[in-house]
Amino acid sequence: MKKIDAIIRHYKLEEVKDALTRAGIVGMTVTEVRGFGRQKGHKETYRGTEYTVDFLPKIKIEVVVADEDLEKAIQTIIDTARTGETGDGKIFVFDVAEAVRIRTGEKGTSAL
Amino acid sequence: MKKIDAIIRHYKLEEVKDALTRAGIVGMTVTEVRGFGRQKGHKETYRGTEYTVDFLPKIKIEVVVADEDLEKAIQTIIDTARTGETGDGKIFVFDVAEAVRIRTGEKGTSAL
Amino acid sequence: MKKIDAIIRHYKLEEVKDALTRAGIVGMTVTEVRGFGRQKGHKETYRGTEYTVDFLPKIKIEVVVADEDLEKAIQTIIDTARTGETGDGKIFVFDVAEAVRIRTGEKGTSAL
Amino acid sequence: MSLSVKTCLLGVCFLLALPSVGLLADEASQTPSEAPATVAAAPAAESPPADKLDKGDVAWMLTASALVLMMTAPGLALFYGGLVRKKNILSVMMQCIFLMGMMSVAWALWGYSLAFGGSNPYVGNFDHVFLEGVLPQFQSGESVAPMSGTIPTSVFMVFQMMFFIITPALICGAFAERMKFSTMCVFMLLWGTFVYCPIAHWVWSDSGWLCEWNDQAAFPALDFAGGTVVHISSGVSALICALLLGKRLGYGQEPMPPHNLTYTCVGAALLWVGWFGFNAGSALSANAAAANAFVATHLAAAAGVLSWSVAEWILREKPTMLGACSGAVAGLVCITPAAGSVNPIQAIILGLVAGVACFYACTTLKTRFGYDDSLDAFGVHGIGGTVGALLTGVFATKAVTGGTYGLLEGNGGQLVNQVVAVGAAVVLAVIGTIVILKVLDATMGLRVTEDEEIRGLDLSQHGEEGYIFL
Amino acid sequence: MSLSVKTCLLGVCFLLALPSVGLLADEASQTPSEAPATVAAAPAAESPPADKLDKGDVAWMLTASALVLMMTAPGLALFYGGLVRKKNILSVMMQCIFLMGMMSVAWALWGYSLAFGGSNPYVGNFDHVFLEGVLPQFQSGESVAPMSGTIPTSVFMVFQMMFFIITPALICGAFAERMKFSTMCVFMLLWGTFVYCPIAHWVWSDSGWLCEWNDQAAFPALDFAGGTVVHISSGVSALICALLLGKRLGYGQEPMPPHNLTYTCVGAALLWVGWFGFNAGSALSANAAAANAFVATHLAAAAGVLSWSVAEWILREKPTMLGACSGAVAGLVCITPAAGSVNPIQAIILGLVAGVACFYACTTLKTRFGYDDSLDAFGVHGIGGTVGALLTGVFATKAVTGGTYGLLEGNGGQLVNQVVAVGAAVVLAVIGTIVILKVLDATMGLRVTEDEEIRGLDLSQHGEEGYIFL
Amino acid sequence: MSLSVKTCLLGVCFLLALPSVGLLADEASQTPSEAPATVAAAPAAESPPADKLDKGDVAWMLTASALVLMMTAPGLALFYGGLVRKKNILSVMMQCIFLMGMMSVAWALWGYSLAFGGSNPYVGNFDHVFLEGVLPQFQSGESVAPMSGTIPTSVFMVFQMMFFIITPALICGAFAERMKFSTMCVFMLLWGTFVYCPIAHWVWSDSGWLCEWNDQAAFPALDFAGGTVVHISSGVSALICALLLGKRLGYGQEPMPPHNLTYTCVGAALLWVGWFGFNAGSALSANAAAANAFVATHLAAAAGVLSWSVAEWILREKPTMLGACSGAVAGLVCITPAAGSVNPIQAIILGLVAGVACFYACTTLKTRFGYDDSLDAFGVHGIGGTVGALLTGVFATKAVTGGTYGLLEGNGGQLVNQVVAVGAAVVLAVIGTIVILKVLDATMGLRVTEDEEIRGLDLSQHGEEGYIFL
Ligand SMILES: Nc1ncnc2c1ncn2[C@@H]1O[C@H](COP(=O)(O)OP(=O)(O)O)[C@@H](O)[C@H]1O
Ligand SMILES: Nc1ncnc2c1ncn2[C@@H]1O[C@H](COP(=O)(O)OP(=O)(O)O)[C@@H](O)[C@H]1O
Ligand SMILES: Nc1ncnc2c1ncn2[C@@H]1O[C@H](COP(=O)(O)OP(=O)(O)O)[C@@H](O)[C@H]1O
Repeated sequence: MKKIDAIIRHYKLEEVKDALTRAGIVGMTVTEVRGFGRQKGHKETYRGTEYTVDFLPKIKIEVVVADEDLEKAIQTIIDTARTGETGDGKIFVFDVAEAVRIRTGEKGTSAL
Repeated sequence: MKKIDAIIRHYKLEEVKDALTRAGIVGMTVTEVRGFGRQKGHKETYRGTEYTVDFLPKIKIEVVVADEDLEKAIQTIIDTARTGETGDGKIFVFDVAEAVRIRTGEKGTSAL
Repeated sequence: MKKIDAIIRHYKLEEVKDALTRAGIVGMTVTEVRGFGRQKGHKETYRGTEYTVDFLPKIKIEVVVADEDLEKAIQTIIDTARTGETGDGKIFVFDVAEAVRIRTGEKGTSAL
Repeated sequence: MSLSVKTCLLGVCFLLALPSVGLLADEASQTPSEAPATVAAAPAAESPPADKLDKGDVAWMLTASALVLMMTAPGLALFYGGLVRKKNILSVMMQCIFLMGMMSVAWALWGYSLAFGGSNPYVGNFDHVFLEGVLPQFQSGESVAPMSGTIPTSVFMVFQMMFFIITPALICGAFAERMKFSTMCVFMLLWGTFVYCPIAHWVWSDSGWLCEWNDQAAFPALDFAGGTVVHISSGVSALICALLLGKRLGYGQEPMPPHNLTYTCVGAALLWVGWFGFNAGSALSANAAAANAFVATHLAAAAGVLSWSVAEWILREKPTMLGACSGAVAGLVCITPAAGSVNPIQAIILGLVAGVACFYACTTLKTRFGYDDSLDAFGVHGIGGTVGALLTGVFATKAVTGGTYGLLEGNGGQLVNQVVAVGAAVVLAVIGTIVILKVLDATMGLRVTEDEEIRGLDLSQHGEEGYIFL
Repeated sequence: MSLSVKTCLLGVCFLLALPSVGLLADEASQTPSEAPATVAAAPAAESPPADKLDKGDVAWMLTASALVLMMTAPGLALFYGGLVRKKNILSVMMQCIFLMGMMSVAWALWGYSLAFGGSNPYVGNFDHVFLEGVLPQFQSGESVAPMSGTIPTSVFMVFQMMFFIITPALICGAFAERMKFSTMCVFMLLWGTFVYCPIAHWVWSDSGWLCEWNDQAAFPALDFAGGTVVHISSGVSALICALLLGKRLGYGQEPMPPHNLTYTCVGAALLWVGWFGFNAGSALSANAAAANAFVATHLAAAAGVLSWSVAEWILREKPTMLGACSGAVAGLVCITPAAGSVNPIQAIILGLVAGVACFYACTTLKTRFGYDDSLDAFGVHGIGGTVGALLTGVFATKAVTGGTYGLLEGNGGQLVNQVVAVGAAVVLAVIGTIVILKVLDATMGLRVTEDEEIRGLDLSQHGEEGYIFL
Repeated sequence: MSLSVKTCLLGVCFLLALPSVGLLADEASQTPSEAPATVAAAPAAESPPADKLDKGDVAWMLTASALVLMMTAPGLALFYGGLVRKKNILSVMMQCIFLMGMMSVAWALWGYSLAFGGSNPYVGNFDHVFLEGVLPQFQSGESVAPMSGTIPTSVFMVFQMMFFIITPALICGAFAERMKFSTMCVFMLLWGTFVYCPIAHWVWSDSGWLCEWNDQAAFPALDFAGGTVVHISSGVSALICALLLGKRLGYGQEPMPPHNLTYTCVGAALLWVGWFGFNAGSALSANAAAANAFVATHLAAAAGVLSWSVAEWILREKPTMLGACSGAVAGLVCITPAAGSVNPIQAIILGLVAGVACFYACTTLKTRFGYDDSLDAFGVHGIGGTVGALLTGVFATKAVTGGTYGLLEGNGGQLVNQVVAVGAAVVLAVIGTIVILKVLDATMGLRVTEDEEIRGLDLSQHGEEGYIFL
C-alpha cells in the first residue's frame, strides 16, 4: 500500500474528490493547511502596517491506496487539480507499512 | 520506529489519549481533519439549497513509537476508538527514518 | 527524497520559515495541530468547572527535501526552533517514494 | 420525524382552539356598554389621575420594549450560544428566535388576556383574546386608545410580550444540547400558558392575590420587574427540566468547555444594556422612578461583576471573563424585583450578595447535587431571583417606594409577603413543569436520540452547521 | 486599479458638482422673504396644527434614527456577512460601512433635496442642497428650527438619511462575492440619485403623485415605512444586478454554504430590533400610531418566523435556524408598507403570508429561473415588499388609518393605487438599474477578475483577511 | 499571584477609605438647611428657568445612557478585541467588562462627587460621596428629585458614569496584549480618581476654570461631549502607557495582524450607534441642540469613513474595511468636542480632516517614532481629540452655540482657550499617568512575564480560552 499526500488548491477539492470516487477510490482524509512555495504570496495591510503573507491556504488530501491503484490515483489528481498556474501543488507518495480498519480489525488493503 | 496515523471519531479523542497514556505512550500530535469514506455523510439545507456533506469531522492522531510498542499502541487505539459502526476510522503505520528532539538534539527512540 | 515533519512552537514559525528559505529550502506545508507530551498542559476554569488541557497548540511543518539537503534542513530547524524549554517539539523523518509537481507533472527532486 | 411534527402542530392547533372557544363564549355575553377604554389599568406607581397619553412616556416605553426584545436575541442567543459546544450553537439560537415568533403570537392571541384579563385574584380570563379591547382606534386624525396610565394599553401589552418571550428562553439554558426541538416548542407553549400567565396574573394584574398595588391582595409582594414572575419561575422550572431530562452524554467525563466565550461576553453586555429597558421600563413612564430603577440596575450589575470576579480571584486564583459576565447577570437578576424599592447604594449591596450567592450555586451547589443544568439557568436565575425577592423584603425603603417598606425599616410583614410570593411561584413552577414534562415524555419524548446528541443538535434537529470555515 | 480609482473619484466629483451648480443658480433667485421655517412639511398623520417641538417626539425620533442606522451595521453587515463564504466576509462588511459614509454625505449634499424639495409631483429640486433651510439656528438659548410637524426638520432629514443608507445596502445581497468595489461605489451613488430619490419623492414628498396625504396625487398609495420606496426598489434592482452580473464562478457546482450562520442570526435579530425604529419611527411621533406600528411590526416578524419554519418543517423535514431568521425578515419587509394601515392581528396574517411567499421565492422560484441572487435580496425584499404593498391595499382599515381603507372594507380603488405604485417603482428601478449598469460595464467593468473572485474579495479588493486564527 | 491580589485589594480598600473619611468630616459640618434640590446644576444650554422634570428629556437621556454603556461593551470590547491576536481576545473583553463594574461603583462612591461637587475651580469635593444629595426621594406617589435642568440629577449622574467607564477603557488599547490584569485594575482606579475627575471638573462643573458656561472661568473652552475630558485625556495617557510599558515581544519582527476583523467592524458600528447617545445625549435634553449634535455626529463619522478610505486607496492601492472603520471612529472622536458648536456641514469638514490626520498618525507617525500603541488608542483618540478640540475653536459658530464663536467668525480668543484646555489636559494626563505607572511599576509590576505573554493573557491572566472549536 501507498499513501498519497496531495497538496491542492482550495477550490479544487470537490472536483478531485468526485474524480477519485469515479476512479473507484472511496476513502480519503482532508486537512486544511497553509503552503509556502514558488507561488507568490500576497500583501495585507492593517492600519498601514504591511504584512507579506507567504503561507497560502491549501488543502492536503491523504489517500491510502493499494499499490496497483497508485498510478491511477496520481493521474486522476493531476488531471483534475491542474490549472497550469504556479501553486497547483504537489503529490508525495509514501510506503505504508500497515493499515487497519478500527471497526473490524481487518488489515492490509481490505482495510481501505 | 514507526509512526501511527489513526483517524478516529471526534468524541473518542480523550478516551484514546487516556488509554495510550496508561499504556505508557505519552506523546502524540492531533489534527482536526475531515474524512470521506463508507460512512454516509449528511444533508444540509440552506434556504432550500441542499448540500450533501460527504466530509465528516474526524480526528487524526499521529504517534511515533518504538517498534516494540507498535502492537500495543495499535491494539489500544482499536480497543478504545471502536464503536462498531461504520466510520470508526483507520490506522495507518509508516516507517520512521529518524526522530530528533529539538530541545536536546537527542535522536532515535530516546527522542520520543 | 525525505519528508521532514517538524512539530514546533507556534510563535517560531516565521523564524523557522525564514531560516529554511535562507538555507535554500523554499517549499513547505504547515498545519495547525495540538500536541501532547512532556510539556505540562494548563488548567482552565469555566464557572468553577476545571479542565486540564493537555493538548497544546503547536505547528507542524512538512518539508520534502532531496536527501542531500536533509541534514541542513534538520539543523536549521533545530537551531531556530530551540528555546531549551520542554515542549520545543520533535522532528520526524520519512522516506518519500515519489514526488510529483501537479502543474507540470515533473517527478522526483525536480518537482520540489 | 413527521409524527412528532404532526403531534407538535396538533398541540399548537389545540392551544389556538382553546381561547377561540373562550372568545366565542365571551362575545355572546358581551354588552356594548363596556367601553374599551376602561380595561387593564396597568401598574403605574406615579400615573396621574387623567389617563392622557404622554409622548415622553411612550417614547421611553417603545425604546424599552425594543431593548427587552434585544435581550432574547441577540442577547441571550449569544450569551447561551457561546457556552455550548460548537455543534449545538445553532440549536440554542434557533430556540431563541423561534420563541420570539411563537410566544409573541401566543401572547397576542391568548396569553395577554390570561395574564391581565378579568378581576379574579388567581387567574385571568378571555376578555382580551386576539387583543380585543387593547388596540387603539383612529378616527380622522384622532385616536381613541385604551390607556394604561399615560401610555396606550397596546404599548403596555407589547412590553409585557417581551417578558413572555425571554422567560421561557431563559429555561433553555437548562436543557441545552439535548432536548428535542419539537418537544421544546410544545413545552414552552404549555408552560407559558399554564405557568407563566397565572404567576404574572397573581403578581402584576390589578386583582392578583400577590399584587403590590391591589388593596385586597392577600400577600402584596414587591416585584418591580419580575424577580418572581420571570426569574424564579424560569429558574426553578429550569432545575426541574435538568433533573427530568437527565445529564448530557459524557457529562462529567468529557470536557464540555464553552466553545466561544467572546459570544458570551457580547451576549452578557447586551443583556446588561437591555436590562435597562426591562427594569427602568417597568416604571411604565420616563419619570424619577424609572431613573432610580435605571441607576440601581446598573450599579447592581457592576457590583455583581466585582463580587463574582473577586470571589473567583480569591478562591480559584484567577478572575475569569466568564465569571465577570456571570456576575453582571447575577446582579441584574437580583435587582430585578427590587429596582422599584431600593436606592442605588443598596443596589450595590444586592449586587455584591448576588454575585457571591450565584457563584456558590453554579460551582459548589451544582457539583454537590450533581444535576446537569447545562448553562446554569437555575444557578443564576433561580438563585439570583430568590435572593433578590427576599432581599427586596429586607431593604425596601419608603424613600423609594413612597409607601411600602421592608424589614430594615421595621416591617417584617413585607418579608413574609415576599416569602409567600416566592413559595407560591416555586410551587406552581415545579408542579406545572413536572406535569407538562411527564405528559410530553410519554407522548413526544423529551430528548434527542444518542446518535443525534453526539452529532449535535445543529445537524440532527436543523440540518445546518454554525461555522463552515473550511 | 488606479484607472478605476480615478474613474470613481471623477464620478463622485461630477455628482458633487451637479447640485452645487443647482445651488448657485438657486441662490440667485432666492428672496429673503422665504422664511426657512416653512419648508418641507413632512408626513405626519397626526401632527397638531401648531408646529411646536415636542420633546417626547424628538426623543423617540432620535432613538428611531439610531436604530435604523444599526440595521445597516451591525445588522445587515452580519446578516449578509454570515451568508457569504469566509473569503468574502469583509467585502460585505466594507460595502455596508462604506455606504454608511458615502450615502450619508450624498444625502446631506443633494439627496435630501432631490427627494423632498420642491412641489413637482415627479421630481425634487435643489432648494435644500447642503441642507439649506433644514438646520436649526440658535440665538442666545432660543432655537429657531424649521419644523416637520413636532420635530425639527433636521431630525426628519437624518431619519430619512438612514433609509438612504440601508436601501442600497440591501442590493448588495444580489451581487455579493463578485462585484468590483470601485464600481459598486459609483453604482450606488448613481442609483441613489436617479432611482431612490425620485421614488421617495413620488411617495413621500407632499407633492408626490403617489403620496398618500397629497390631495392632488394621481394615485395616492399607502406606503407607511417604505414597501415601495425601500424594499421593492432595492429588491427589483437586486434582481437586475444578479442577472446582469451573472452567476458566481462555480455556482451550482461547488457548494457555497453560509460560512457563519451565527452571524446571520445576530444580524437578523438586530434587524428585527432596528425595524422598530424603521416602522414605528415612520409615525414621526411617539403617539398611538407609532404604538400600533410597533406592535404590528413585531407580530408580523413573529408570524414570519412561524410560517417559514413550519413550511420548511413540512416540506423539507426540518425547521432551520436560517429559515426562522429569513422568515422574520420576510415578515418585517411585508409589514413595512402596511404598519400604518393594518391592526396587529391583521399583521399576523401578513407575516404568515410573507413567510411562505418568500420561502417559495428563495427556493423554488430561484431554482426554476436559475439566476444567482447570492443572498436572496430579491427573494426577500422584492417579493416581500410587493406582497406587502398589495396586501396593504387589501387590508387597510379605517380603524387604523383614520380615513383611507382597502379592498376588504370595500375600496378596490386603493388596491389599484397600490398596484400602480408598485408598477411605477418596478419600472423605474428596472430601467434605472439597467442603464446605470450598462454604462458602468462599458466604462469601469462590473465584476472582479476570475482570479480575484477565486482568491476572494477580501484579499483582492481590500487586502485583508477576516479571520486569522492560525 | 496572591501577593498582587492582596496589593490590589488593599489599593481598592485604601481608595474606598479616602472618601469615607471625607464623608464623615463632611457630615459633621453639614447643616440641615441645605436643601438637596439645589445641588449640581448641570450643563444645559437651553434648560428652562423652572427645574421641572420633562419626560421627553428623561426618555432621551435614559436611552442615551444605555447607548453609551453599549459603547464600552459590546462596542469597544469587539472593536479592540478583534484587533488583538486570538490568544488575548478575552483579556481585552475582561478589561472592558471589569471596568464597567469597578468604575461604576467608584463613580457612585466618590468619583461623581470629585468631578461635580463643590465650587472650587480646580477640584471637586466630597459633598456627593455615596450619591449623597443626588438621588430622588419618593413620598406617596410624589417624588422630590434633585434636578439638573429638566432631568433628575441621578440621570445626569448615571449618564456621566458611562463616560467614567469608557474613558479608561479606551486606554486599554495602548497596553493590550501585555499588561498585568491586577495592575491594570489599580491603575484605572487611580487614573480615574486623580486624572479624569479633575479634568472633568475643570471643563464640565459649573465652577471649573475651563468651563464654557462659567462666567468666572479663566479660559472657557468649548467641549460639548468630551474632546478634552474623554479623548485627549485617554489618548495621551495611552501614549505614556505604550512608552512606559515598552513594546510587545516580537513587535516589528513577528506579524501581529488583527485576529478577527469582523468583530472590529461590528464594534465600530456599535460605537457609531452608541456615539449618538454620547454626543446628542450631551445636550441633556431632546431639543434642537440634540438634533444638531446628532446630525453633526453622524456626518462627521461618514466623512471620516470617506477620507480614511480614500487616503488609503490613493496611497496604499486599496481601501480597507479596517480603514473605513477607523475613519468612522476618527470622525466621531473629532466631532465630540464640536457637536454643540458647529453645524452638520462643517461637521463633514471636521470628519474629513480627522480621517486623514488619524490615518497619518496611525501609520507614518507611529512607525517614525517606533512606539507600540497596540491598538492606536493615541493615534485615534489622542490625535483625533486634539484636532477636534482645536477645530472647535476655529469653526464654532454663533448660529449653533447661540453665543460663543470661533476663529472663522473673528474670535481668535476662543482658539486660545481651546489650546489652553488641550494643554492643561495633556499636562495633567502625562504627569498623572507617569506618576501612577512608576509607583505601580515599583510595587506590583506592570507587565506579565515573558512566558505569560507568549502563552497569551487569556490563559495566563484568566485561565480561559476564547474559541474552542476543536
Ligand atoms: N518541499 C516541499 N515540501 C512540502 N510541501 C511543499 C514543498 N514545496 C511546495 N510544497 C507545497 O506545495 C504548494 C505549491 O507549491 P508551489 O511551489 O507554490 O507551486 P507549484 O506546485 O506549482 O510548484 C505549496 O504551497 C506547499 O504547500
Ligand atoms: N483510503 C483512505 N485513505 C485515507 N483515509 C481514509 C481512507 N479510507 C478511509 N479513510 C478515513 O477513515 C475514515 C473512516 O472511514 P469509513 O470508510 O467511513 O469507515 P470505516 O473506517 O468504518 O471503514 C474516513 O472518514 C476517512 O477519514
Ligand atoms: N511520540 C510522539 N509522536 C508524535 N508526536 C509527538 C510525540 N511526542 C511528542 N510529540 C509532539 O511533540 C510536542 C513536544 O513534545 P514534548 O514531550 O512536550 O516536549 P519536548 O519536545 O521538549 O520533549 C508534543 O506537543 C507533540 O505534539
